[in-house]
Formats: sequence, structure tokens, C-alpha cells
Amino acid sequence: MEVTQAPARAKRRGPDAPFANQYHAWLRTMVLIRHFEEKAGEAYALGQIGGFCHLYIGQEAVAVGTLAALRPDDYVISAYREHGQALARGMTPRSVMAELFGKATGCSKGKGGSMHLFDASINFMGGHGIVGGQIPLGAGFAFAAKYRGTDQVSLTYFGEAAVNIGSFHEALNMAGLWKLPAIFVIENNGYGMGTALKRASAITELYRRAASYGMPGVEVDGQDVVAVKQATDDAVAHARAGAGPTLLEIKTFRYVGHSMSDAASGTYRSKEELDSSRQRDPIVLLEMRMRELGMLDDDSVKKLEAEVIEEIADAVKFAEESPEPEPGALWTDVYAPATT
Amino acid sequence: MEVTQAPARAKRRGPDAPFANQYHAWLRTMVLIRHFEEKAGEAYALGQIGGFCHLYIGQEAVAVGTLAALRPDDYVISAYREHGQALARGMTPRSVMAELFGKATGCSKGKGGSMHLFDASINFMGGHGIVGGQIPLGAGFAFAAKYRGTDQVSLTYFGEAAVNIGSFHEALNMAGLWKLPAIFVIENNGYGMGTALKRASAITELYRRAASYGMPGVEVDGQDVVAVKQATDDAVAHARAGAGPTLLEIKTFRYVGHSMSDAASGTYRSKEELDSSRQRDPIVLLEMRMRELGMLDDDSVKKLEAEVIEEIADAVKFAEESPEPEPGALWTDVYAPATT
Amino acid sequence: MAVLTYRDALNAALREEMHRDENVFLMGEEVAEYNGAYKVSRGLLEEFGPRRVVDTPIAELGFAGIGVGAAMVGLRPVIEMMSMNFALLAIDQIVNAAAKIRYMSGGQIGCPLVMRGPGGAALQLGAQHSQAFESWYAHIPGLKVVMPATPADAKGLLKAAIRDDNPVVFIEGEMLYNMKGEVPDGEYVIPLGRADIKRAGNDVTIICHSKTVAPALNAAKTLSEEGIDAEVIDLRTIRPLDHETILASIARTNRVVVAEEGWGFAGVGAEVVDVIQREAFDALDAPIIRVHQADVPMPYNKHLEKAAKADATKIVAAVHQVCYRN
Amino acid sequence: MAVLTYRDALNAALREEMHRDENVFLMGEEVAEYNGAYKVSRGLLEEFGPRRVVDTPIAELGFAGIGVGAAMVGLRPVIEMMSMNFALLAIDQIVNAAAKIRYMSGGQIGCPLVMRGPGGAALQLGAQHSQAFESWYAHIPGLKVVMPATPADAKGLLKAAIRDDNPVVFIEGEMLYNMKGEVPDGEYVIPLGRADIKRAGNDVTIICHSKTVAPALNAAKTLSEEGIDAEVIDLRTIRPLDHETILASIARTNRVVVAEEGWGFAGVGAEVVDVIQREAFDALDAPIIRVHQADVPMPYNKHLEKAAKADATKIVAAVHQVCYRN
Ligand SMILES: Cc1ncc(C[n+]2csc(CCOP(=O)(O)OP(=O)(O)O)c2C)c(N)n1
Ligand SMILES: Cc1ncc(C[n+]2csc(CCOP(=O)(O)OP(=O)(O)O)c2C)c(N)n1
Ligand SMILES: [Mg+2]
Ligand SMILES: [Mg+2]
Repeated sequence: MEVTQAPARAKRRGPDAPFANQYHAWLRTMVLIRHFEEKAGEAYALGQIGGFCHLYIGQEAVAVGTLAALRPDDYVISAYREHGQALARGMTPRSVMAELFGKATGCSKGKGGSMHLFDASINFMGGHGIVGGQIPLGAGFAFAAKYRGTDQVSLTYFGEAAVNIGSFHEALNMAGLWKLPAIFVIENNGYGMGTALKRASAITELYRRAASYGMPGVEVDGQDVVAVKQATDDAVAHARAGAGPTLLEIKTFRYVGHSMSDAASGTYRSKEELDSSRQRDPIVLLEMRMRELGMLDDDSVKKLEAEVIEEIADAVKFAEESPEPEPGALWTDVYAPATT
Repeated sequence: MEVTQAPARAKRRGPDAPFANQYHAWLRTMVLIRHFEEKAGEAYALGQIGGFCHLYIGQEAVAVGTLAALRPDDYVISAYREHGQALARGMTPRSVMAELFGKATGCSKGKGGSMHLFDASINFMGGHGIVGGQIPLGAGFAFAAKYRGTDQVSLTYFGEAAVNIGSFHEALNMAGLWKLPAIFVIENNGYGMGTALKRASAITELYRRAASYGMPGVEVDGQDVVAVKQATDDAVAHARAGAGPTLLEIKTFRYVGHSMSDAASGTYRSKEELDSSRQRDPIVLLEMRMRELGMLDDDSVKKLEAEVIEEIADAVKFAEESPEPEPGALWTDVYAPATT
Repeated sequence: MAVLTYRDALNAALREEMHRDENVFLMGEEVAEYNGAYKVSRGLLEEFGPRRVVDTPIAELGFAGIGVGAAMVGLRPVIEMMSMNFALLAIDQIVNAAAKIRYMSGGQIGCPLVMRGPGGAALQLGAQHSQAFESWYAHIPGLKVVMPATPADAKGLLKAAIRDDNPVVFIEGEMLYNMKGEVPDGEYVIPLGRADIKRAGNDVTIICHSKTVAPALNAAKTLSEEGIDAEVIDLRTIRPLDHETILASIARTNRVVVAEEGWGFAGVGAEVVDVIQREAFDALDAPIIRVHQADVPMPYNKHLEKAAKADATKIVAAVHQVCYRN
Repeated sequence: MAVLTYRDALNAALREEMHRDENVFLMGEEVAEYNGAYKVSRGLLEEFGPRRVVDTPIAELGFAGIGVGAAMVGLRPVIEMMSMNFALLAIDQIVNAAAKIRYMSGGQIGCPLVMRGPGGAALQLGAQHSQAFESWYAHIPGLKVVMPATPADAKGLLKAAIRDDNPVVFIEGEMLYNMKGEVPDGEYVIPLGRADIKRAGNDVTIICHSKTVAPALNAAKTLSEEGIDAEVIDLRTIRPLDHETILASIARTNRVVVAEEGWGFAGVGAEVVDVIQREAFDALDAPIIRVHQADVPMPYNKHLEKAAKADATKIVAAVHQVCYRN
């Protein structure tokens, strides 16, 4: 029960060779997420979306790179900032946007909202609003996979501010102890609401915490989708081989405020810091890579943008035109339909 | 906010030089605890003590060595296996035994019992029954000391099984982050009830977990009271200097069952293992040391034993003869006497 | 019918359901190698192996969450809490995940989980180990709350709880584990949500559950010697609450005492009172009197503890009050 | 008298008490540099510095426990929970430590702590962020539970809570923070444990607290147009509950509606009903009707959410029922 692998810094740029054939798809998904989130922000401002709404802009490569490494039968779970992951996992912009609009056609029938997107058909297990609460749940999916003797893995997302809560500690210890096929992804965007990491955590190299749980800990450049994919591939292979969980610390940026009521900069981070974070935009980085490889030119970029804009517009229209839940929906789904 | 000191294994035997003048007092307290606990076990068998009762036999050097390093105005808090620490901190056998008997003269007026011994006059802050629950409280005393600008420290005891619970993680992170004057003592007796450490923790070198919290972690031989005192001295000096907390993993043995309803060996540990653990009895080790130094002979041992036996007999008599709480005591101490 | 202890009845229910359904597993502190802190899981490790009988670290929040996660993907975990007092640490997972996943997901994902263990007080365990939280769990839509008072109910209700597709909080009692009673042989499943008339009577209805059932029956015996014929209703399931059985009884007796182990303020008894006054206002000939723990943390001293607890004497006194005797 | 928002009234109470007593400090997530998630602590960091206004990691159990520890040694922490929904993670420290330390220690050690923050629902925050747990806390002896409904009460009660030598759970409301109202100038402290008659009336008593006070007053206005003169009692403190004010009112009105934000089962209203039926059985001319959240997790959709919540329309309908109108 010793540390199976020393914690590693993997800040190298990911290699093109094995992945280049997927770049188009990844780029498209990243652009889709970016546009989806921008539209969601607009719809929120118009009052079409209510409650809390946490956008994923800036972090696109994390969702896309990690989920590219999974199989359809693997499990995925996240926190409340999960639009991007839902889309990258394969949920349609229609079903996600309709959920944000609270419509009956939404993925959670309008009962979940932005923080509670679910799609059981593709093992997207939510959308959770209690910081850290999804971490034991994700370990539970891994437990179930191991119990059943399948080689499924479970991937759990959480923010860097969640590493200081008890759930993280308890779940990772059991995952390490039992060698569960789990991948724990810290999306380290530097801030938990208005609190910078160094004001919340006694150590700031979070991947090092893996050592307490006998699992590898890896630091990953979260703006480089290839590096993300590669690190996740390793973690998935490790888990499928029965070697247990991995902690990935994926470093990224949130370009926007914590939620719609929070300004992108001003209070707790400067405009300069925010601007400098934009220097390594994940979409731009992938585009540059693809142009270098001769896979992309201005025309294809324009075409992709146009397609995506069209798709998002369709999703908004769908959401607008979809019906509200029936009043009776208030009372359904509290308990299972037929119980003992 | 980096690890301030690499985790260390300190399994060397503690030196005599600075401490020898205290050996007599330490030996006496260890013998006192041993006899107290044996009598408590007997009284429990007679039905004079009820509820849960967790004895400290085998672990005496931990309480005595650590508490020898503290000042009277420092804070101490523990779990439910705290008779030994209460006595080593200076509570009288009378007040502790009377509490176990549930008498009005007990340290907690008979309302606390074995798991909830308190003596505010010497900053002995209990006796807590929820595993890990006392760890944030101990951090809270340290917070208060720092808030007030005193140089008090706070020492918190917990078992090795408590390191897997969220309270441990949350409290140690904040203590490390804020450099609180706290000393966290893992009393690693190898078992949490019937569960061996390696069946509960993904790593078994628990002092290494300190690295996650930016504090020194030190492994200590808990059967050698001198080593314990020395390691605690270092931690106290570190804390008083404003350098923050320390995690001490003090390795010891529990000679008895988890509680009175649990056999010392048989189910989860063998008789051989138990017997072999007795080879390094903390009292015998200190006696040997003192004999080597010419500080102890058979006569003085006998005299000490006789005194202690007398003192414990007096405590039992006191407890037996003490009055039950008045019936009205049921209703007092729920709220502060005079509130707004 | 075999005579079993409550403990062995639970053990039999676990064993039978684990045989019946490969998805059922037991997880908790000391459930496997130690055979359970209170030996409810005795022999199960030997029979089913460590895959299905899983010892955990002390990490209630974490392993409750692992159980909820496993249930979300179709397993049927039975999560043992060594004491329901420790389940406070896990309550976020029960309330915010288990109870809400189905609703939040628009019905896509269920949580067929049982969280079980002893609740309330035993003897002299002090303030932190002697609390009855059933009213808390019953407050939460999405949960069911079940509390058997006899070996037969323990078996039949635990089997039903494990088969139920919803999260069920199943609260036992350390002081009940040694209770003996007849348990029907073979497959025996009691539907959740139905109270049981443990003693029929006409003069007064005593509503109770779990550890107050035995004292209520004792009280009824004492009362019958005085010529008061008490009906004793054991709620068995707290949520959903069986209004029908309660109201039918009151329509006959017109007088009610509600006894429970826990504290009074917003306790289960308060809910029962509300149901009755609302649904059977005109049937009541006297105010309903409640018996419950003294409104103090549980003291260690045995005399104080006894004074704090609901018991037969207090139930008799309450019946006298509602019958305007003395 | 100045007109303040509820938010600023709380802010003033914190500021004044921090000036008054060096032992008072504020701790929680985002309370300092961010000025509070809901800006209740605006300006306090600037005024008192980071020693007394302390930002924490996301670690509710841990920092609640640190607060309890600090209180045990004589500080007077005000622990902000960004939402009372997150306080479930901390509830073990509140119930097992804060509420019991005094009793378990035989009166040696107190815990003068305030845990405060918004409870219940705001708008469309979904199931995990829209829960009212006051009945849970009020169930626990050793705690006090305070829930102001107006700016003046917010100020006066928070000051009293901070000065109280017991652990106080002080529940605010996100939907109340912007409410404006007159707040007496200067030192203004409202004793805990006293309900307030927010509107005098003779025909029916509406008992409410926190977010149901404003709808109850609206309902009373509607009812007065129909010739029903409602008395509106704001409990303000849930534990200890002010029986006297409640019973005095009912002695006059003989009819009662109890409204609360949270779920019905074993809610605060159930306790109020029990007190009334026990102490004022003969005064009641009709069963008491309760208004509370629909017995479901809170849905996100705004129409469903509205349907789930207690509001003035539902209170009016309940009054009609107890007055046998319609
Ligand atoms: C237990 C809990 N405490 C507090 C909150 C309020 N809250 C919501 S998000 C958040 C910050 C989380 O930051 P991080 O984990 O870094 O994720 P990010 O928002 O950056 O994606 C806080 C404090 C919560 N939802 N749950
Ligand atoms: C939160 C919680 N879970 C479970 C228990 C039951 N319990 C009491 S002691 C104990 C074992 C603790 O072992 P350890 O921390 O190693 O301390 P030791 O008993 O060895 O001194 C357990 C599981 C408890 N009291 N609190
Ligand atoms: Mg973050
Ligand atoms: Mg141990």
C-alpha cells in the first residue's frame, strides 16, 4: 500500500502523433462549448435562465481532453460548472439549453437546472451543487465497476477549492486503499469563487496530495487539449489495468466570473491577470497546432464557426419553444414509481 | 506555503541528559495510569462503571511524554480513550474515577462519563466520542491562542483510525494554512476497533500525510517516553515560535481490547502479536533506563507501586462513597445560567 | 415459527436478500472481519466474501457517498452506520444526494440504498451517543424511514427496505438486538408504510415506534388492570406515515398518547399530533399528550439517564392524563 | 429611525458587536476579501482587519469546529455559512459539540457561538440549495434558533445572539437581504425567545416566521378586505419557542394557521400545533391548518418552484378553511 508512482509534473506539450485525427472533432467541441456558454450568458441576462449559472469559458480543453479518453460505458460526474462536460460527453445543446431554460424537454425535465444536468443514457451522472459532494459518488461508480468486474472507469471532476473538504479526503483514501478504477480530476482554475488557491490550501501543488492516498498524482497543462488527453489516457489505462486511481491536477483558467453575479475581474483578481490568462486560450492553441500541421485554414475555421453558431441558435430556439413542465410534474420523481 | 520541513522518522532512542530529573515523576504517572486503568476495568466488571470504557494500558508513555512538554496554560483535547491523558495532565484519580462512577463529585459532575472527562481549570478540554470530532476543536484552541496573541499551544490527540475522516483533513489544512500553534498527535496503536491500519488507510506511514498540509510530520517511538517528550518539545517550540503546527505519529500498542466488550486478542489480532507488543512496555523501558542510570532499585519500585496502589484505592473509595447527582441535575447545564 | 433475536432476524434478512440479489452488498465499519460492532452481520463475510461484505475506514461521509454512487448505477447497497449518531457526518450525502437524485435528474437515476444501524440511546453512553434522529430523516421528501420494534418486523421490514427502489433509512436499536420473538419461517416481507396494531383496545390509543413499543405494551398491561383498555399502534414506518391506521383507531378511542424515544420539539410525535388534530379534530375528547426524552442532552449517570428517557411509567401517566384519571 | 436593508442591518449588528467586544470575530467562506457572498460583511475586513474577519477554505465541518473550539475557550465566533444548505456538512460539530459541551462538561465549558447564513430557498436554485432546516436545529436541546423576518429584527436579534452565551443558529434569507425597513437608531437589542405580533387581529391567528412573515401580512391585508381580521405572530425565535404569546392570541381568536417555508413533516409548524392543542385544546374552534413547502425536493423550473412554495394565496386559503369560509 505504498505510493504506486511518484507525483509527476507533466507540463510538457502533448505529442501530435497519436491524436491528430481527432483534432477536428475536439476543436469543434471546444468551439461549441465556447459558443454555447456565451449564449447561455446572454439568455441569463435576458431572464430566460434563472438560479445560479456557472460558465465554462476558458476551461474547454479540460472537458474535451479528458472525455476523449473515455469509453461510452464509463461514468462521468461533475460539480455545478458542468455545461462543458455535458456537451463534451455527447449531450445535445438542445437538451442542455432546454434544461437551463427549465423546460420539459431539458435533460432533467426542467427540474434540475444548470447545476444538475443528467443523462443516464450516456452515464453522465450530474451536476452536483455541494462542493466535493460528487467525489464520493464518483468513487461509488468505480466501486460498482469493480464489484461487477467490468473494466469501466469513473471520472470525477471538481474544482481546486474542493480539495480542502472532507469528501475529497475520505473518497480518495478509500479509492486508493481499494484500488478503485477512478480518475479524479482537479480542474484548477486558480480560484474558488473569490478565493485564490494559496489563500485556501496549505500547499498549492495539489497533485502532491495524491501521495497521501497511495496513488499517482500528475500535474497537467489544461490549456493543451493534447496534454490533457494524454494524461487522461494514462490514468484510464492504469485504472483499467486494475492498478487503481489517479489524481490529475489540470491547470486551467476561468475567463468569466464565478457565476453570473460575479464580475470576471476587479474584486479578487486584476484585469491584467485575467488578460494574461487569455494568452494561452485552449481553442487558439489547438488551432495553431492544426494550422502548423496543415489541418486547418481560415476557411475551415469560418465554416466550423458558422456550423456551431447555427447549432447553438437551434438549441436556443428549441429551448424557447419547448413547453414548460406540466404542473403535475411537481409531484413526480420524488419516489420510484412502483415500490414495495 | 510549502512543506516547512520534510517528514522525518525519529525512531532513535531519546537522550537522557536533559530529562533525567523528570524520570521519577514520569514513571510515577505511568504507573498511576496503569493501575488506575486496571482498577477501572475491575469496577466496570462489577457494574460500577457503565457505558463505553476504553482503557489506555500500553499507551502510557504517549500521554506522559507529550504532556510533559506542555505548559499549564496550553490546551489539551482528546478522544474517548482519555483517562491516561486526563491523569497525566494533572486531574486527580478521585475526580476521574468519580466521573467514571457517574458521581456528582466527578470532573464532569457525572454527566460526562468515561468518554467525556473535562477539567477547564487545567485546560483539559475533553473527552470526545465522535471519531475525529476533536481535531477541529483542537485547531480552534490554537486559533484562539493566535487570535489573542498569546504563545499558548494546543495539543490534540486522536487514534490512527481518525486520519481517514474528513475532520482530520479539513482541520490540518487550515492549521497549516494559518500556521496555527497546534500539535496533532496520532496515537497509532495499530488498530481502530478491529481494523488494522493497513486495512483502513491507503498509506501506512501516516506522518507522511503532513506533507499535504505544509507542516512537519514526525514518526515517534511511543513506547519510549523520552523520545515522545523530545519530539513534542520540538513541536511545541516550533508552534510557540509561530512556525505553525506539527503532526506527530506516535507509535504505540493497546494491550487491551478496544473497549470493555472487546477481547484483547483473538478476533482481529493474535495472542502472539499482542504478546510481542508487550516486549516493549513503556513502564519497563523507563525503569530499565533509570536502573541503568542508577536512579531506581527494587525498593524504590516497590515503594512507588505501594503509593500508587494506595492512591488508586483511595480514588475508588472516594468514587464509591460520593453522592449521585441530585435529580435536578438533569435539567441544569443545558444552557448558560443567565442569558440575554 | 422460529424464535429469533432481533439481531438474528436482521442477519437472516441480510443473508436472504444477498442470496436473492447479487447486487445487494453490505458496507460499513467492522461489518466484515469483526462480524459487526453489534454482530448483526455475523457470518456474512464467511458466506459472501469480502467483495460483498466490505469493511470501511472511519469515513461516514465518504462511504455513505460511495454507497449512494453505487446505488445510482444499479447496485443495492446496505450501508451500516455503527451508530446513527455517527451518521450525522454522512447526512449531506443522504439528504443532498440520495434523497434528491431521482428528482433532480428528472426521474432518470434512482438510489436503491438502505442506510441502517442502531439509533437512539443504549445504556449510559452519554450525550454524543444517545440521540434519536428519526424526525430529521422523516422531514425529508425522497427518503423512507423504517424503525422495527420486534424481531419479526425487523426481518420483514429489512427485506422490504432492501427491495425498495428508494433510499431507506432503517433505524434499529442497540437495546433491541437481544430481544427475542417469533419470526415467520421462509420468505417474509412486510410492506413499508403500514403501521401495526400491536395490541387492540378501545379506550385510548398509544402511538409508538421502535424502543417505545415494549414500554407501551407494558403500560397497556398496567392500564388494563385499572380497567383502561389501550390500543397500541406501532408505526413501524415513519415516512410514509400510515394515517389510515392511526385515524381508524382514534375514531374508536377518542384519546391519544404518542410516545417516542427522541426529543419532543418537532419530533415524530409532533407530526402525528398534527395529522390527528387536522384529520380527526372532532373525534378527540382530550388533548393529545406526548411522551419523549427530556429536553436535555443525555446524561451519563444512570439515574439521570433513566429520568430522561421515555418509559412505561411515563406512558401510564400520560394515559391517565388523556383519560382524565387522577 | 434609519431605513436599512436587512443586509445592512445585519452588517451594522456585526460591526457594532465587533466594536463592543474584542472577542467577537467573523469567519467563513468569502466573508473578508469578497465582502461576503451576499455582502452581509461588506467593509468589515477593511475596518477590522484579517485577524477578525477570516476567509476560510471550503471546509464547513472544519471551520465550524474551529469556531466551536474558539468559543470553548472564550472567544465569540460568528461563523458564516454561505448557505445553511452547506451547514449539513458541519452539523456534527453543531449538534455533537456546540450543543453538548456545556452539559457533558458538567457546566464547565460553554460555547458562545453564532452560526449564521441564509436558509431556505431563493429563486430557482434547485433541490440542493433550497432547504429550510430550522426544525432540525430546533429539535436539539442546547441550541437556540433565531430567524428574523425584518431589518429591525435582524439587527436586534443578531446583537442578542452574539451576546448570548449559548450556541445560536441564526438563519437569514437570501430573499430577505434586500428588504428595507426602519431600524431603531443606536443600541438596539431584542431579547431572544420572544415572538412579535406583527399585526394585531381578532378573528384568526397566523403564526409564521422568516420568509413567511411578509406573505402572511399580505394575506392578512387580503383577508381584512373580506372582513376577516387576522393576527400575525412572527415567532422570531424558534427555540426557545414563545408559548405565551401564541396562547394569548389563540385565547382570543380560537382559529390558527401556521405557515413556514420548510417541509411539513415534523416541521416547526408541527411543534406549534402540538403546543396549541395541548395548552389550548378547548380554545380551538377548528383544526389548525398548516402551510408549508410541497413535500418534494425543490424543482428548478420557476412555475413548479412557485407551486412548491408557501405564499400569501395559500395562507389565505388556509385561513378560509379554519374560518369555515367557502
Ligand atoms: C459545501 C459547499 N460549500 C460552499 C459552496 C458555495 N460554493 C459554490 S462554488 C464555490 C467555489 C468552488 O470553487 P472550485 O472548487 O475551485 O470550483 P470552480 O467554481 O472554480 O469551478 C463555493 C464556495 C457550496 N456549493 N458547497
Ligand atoms: C465518527 C465515528 N465513527 C465511528 C465511531 C465508532 N468508533 C469508536 S472508536 C472507533 C475506533 C477508533 O480507532 P482509533 O482512532 O485508532 O483510536 P483507538 O480506539 O485505537 O484509540 C470507532 C470506529 C465513532 N465513535 N465515531
Ligand atoms: Mg476553482
Ligand atoms: Mg487505534
